[in-house]
Amino acid sequence: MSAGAQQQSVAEAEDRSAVGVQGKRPPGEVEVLARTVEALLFLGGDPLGTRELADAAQVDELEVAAALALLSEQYAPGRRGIQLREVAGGYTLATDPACEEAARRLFNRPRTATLTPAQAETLAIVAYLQPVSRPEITRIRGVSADSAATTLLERGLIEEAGRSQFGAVLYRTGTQFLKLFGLRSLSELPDIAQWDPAPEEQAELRERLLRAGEARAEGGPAPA
Amino acid sequence: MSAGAQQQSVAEAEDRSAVGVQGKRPPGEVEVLARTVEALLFLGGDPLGTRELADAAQVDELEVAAALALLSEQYAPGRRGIQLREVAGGYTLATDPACEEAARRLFNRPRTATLTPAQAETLAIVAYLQPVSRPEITRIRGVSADSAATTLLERGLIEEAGRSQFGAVLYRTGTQFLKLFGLRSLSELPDIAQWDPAPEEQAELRERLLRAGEARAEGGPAPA
Amino acid sequence: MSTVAALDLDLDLFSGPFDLLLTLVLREEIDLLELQLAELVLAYLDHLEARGELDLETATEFIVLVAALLELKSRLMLAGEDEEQLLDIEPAEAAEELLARMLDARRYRSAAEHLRGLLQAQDGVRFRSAPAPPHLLRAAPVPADGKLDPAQLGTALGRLLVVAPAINLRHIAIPRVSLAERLSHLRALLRRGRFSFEEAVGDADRMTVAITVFALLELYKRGEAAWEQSECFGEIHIQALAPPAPAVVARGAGGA
Repeated sequence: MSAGAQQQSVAEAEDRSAVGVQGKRPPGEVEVLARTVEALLFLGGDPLGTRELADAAQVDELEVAAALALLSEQYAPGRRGIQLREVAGGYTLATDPACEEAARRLFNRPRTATLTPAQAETLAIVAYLQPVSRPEITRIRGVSADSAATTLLERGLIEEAGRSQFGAVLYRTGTQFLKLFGLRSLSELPDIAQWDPAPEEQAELRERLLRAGEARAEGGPAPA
Repeated sequence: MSAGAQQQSVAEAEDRSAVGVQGKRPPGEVEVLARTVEALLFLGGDPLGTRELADAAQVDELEVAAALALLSEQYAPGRRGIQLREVAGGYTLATDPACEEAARRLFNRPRTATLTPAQAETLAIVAYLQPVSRPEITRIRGVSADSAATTLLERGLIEEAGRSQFGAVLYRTGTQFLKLFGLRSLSELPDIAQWDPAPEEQAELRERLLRAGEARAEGGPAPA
Repeated sequence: MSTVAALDLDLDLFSGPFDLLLTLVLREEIDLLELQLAELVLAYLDHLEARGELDLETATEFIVLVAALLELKSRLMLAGEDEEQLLDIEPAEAAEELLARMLDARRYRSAAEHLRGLLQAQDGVRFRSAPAPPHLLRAAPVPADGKLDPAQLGTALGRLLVVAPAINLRHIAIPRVSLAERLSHLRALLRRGRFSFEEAVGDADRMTVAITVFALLELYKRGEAAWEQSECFGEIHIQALAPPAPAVVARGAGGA
């Protein structure tokens, strides 16, 4: 086989997977279906069987098989960063193991240990009032703290401490809390007085926080 | 140009994006890096910036840019079921809208709930004025924005950004907003002044607000 | 011409078109403090009823204008040194403010339409939401000790202690009592233990008594309090369903 003929056959093989770009002929049905199957496999985390794919694309399983054959060529090992895999129960897209080192570095990159405003407020309430329930945190903040609390739980900064008599989950600071703030014990939490807008107030902290929160929820005057 | 020659040029064009399959020459560095970047984009849920990609792949940002250029060719619209999109200051993979019908059948749910007028207005105010508080949003809209803001928060379109001096929670838009609205950055939002009424219309409005009173001052009946 | 401008009003204080009212208020020929905005809203609702259709554009404009009046009114009721200054707004100035308000509302309504269009254009674009394989998610590295500053917690709590300035209600004839105020009153009593309804209201006026009953129902609904009444018109005893969690006072230097 001459070099020219070889290149021509390569061109033919390539042409099947690159239809529609050059605009020389409309993409065939298999190519269009392959794109749909590709999109479905991309979205679905779990493997999809030919039956499911056929139902979603409203074609028969034979057509899906042809589309999958085309895709498995496009996703042949070593060609892309993603591979088409046939696993128990169907097909799925997964990353090429050769790229996994980089993926590990991506997921385990050192994250800056900062708190969002909502997280800082939620954590401060838990630290100073523990144990404290989620509804109480919401009442003090005037807005829900659900997603902030979830993140703090995941990061080990707060943990559950049983339930209140009304069934609400109680929180206290978690194992990572003292470590991250460089404290030896909770008694080393700074005295709130220096940030207190009304240090002369005699009422206890919890009472005052709840009162301020309820005033906010009522809606103070709009800022001019 | 003969049919053969034309096909050959196609083969050459294709060859750039399909290196490594024929095994005729080892894949170049850009091609290898493009695979890694593709895998990272496939795994990472949020859009990834060139800096993050470069750190994970342990190359410099210029190399990542070259790999992304190659990928954007491979993922040119209409070519595959997946597209490479530049949103929220980074890159991400998403499905081609042409595959939406099938995706809807498979997952049995619409892609995203649309926005109600109240939610869209609240989102617009946050997008343009961020950081902005709930009372301020209410002031502009004339009606409460509480439930709209809560829904937008739950959907991750807006997020908390500290508190105003009056203690009201401030909001800003998040990555999810840019991602879902297909924006690269907030600067892609058109200038708010573009929706100002024409000067004549403004003059008419101003006139309206004082006219009736003037009429009364003259002692005549107010024009209807 | 907008129908809001021509809306004919017949209020206690004023009869004539809405725009005239607006102007008279701006020119301080009608005291905003004496104008019942609720009456104004009811008149508008009657007007809508009579027309049998809702013109969204006009309705929005009406709401924005009434809200602006409401805010002007509440600013008049605000106590403070700048009260004089607020009352001194020139009619032309106030008209400019109302105009600015209407323009703002229009801008953001148009921007909202634009955003809805953007979202519509993204219809069918789906992102992958499958989690990354666990073997790639090695346990996240534990950040080094002492990375976060405890002062961050103090400032956060300090901000939460800020109480928004209260609105002075002395201009309003009817004494007002809010549900939230009654709720915190009852909660404070609950923390001390069992108490009677009589103790909770003292010799307050009927409005306060009614709102207190409402607050009690709310606490019952939330599972915070229960009550009992042994006979008709008898004493009502209220108690917490659970003792409130022990309070922790602010830690003083050296740890309290």
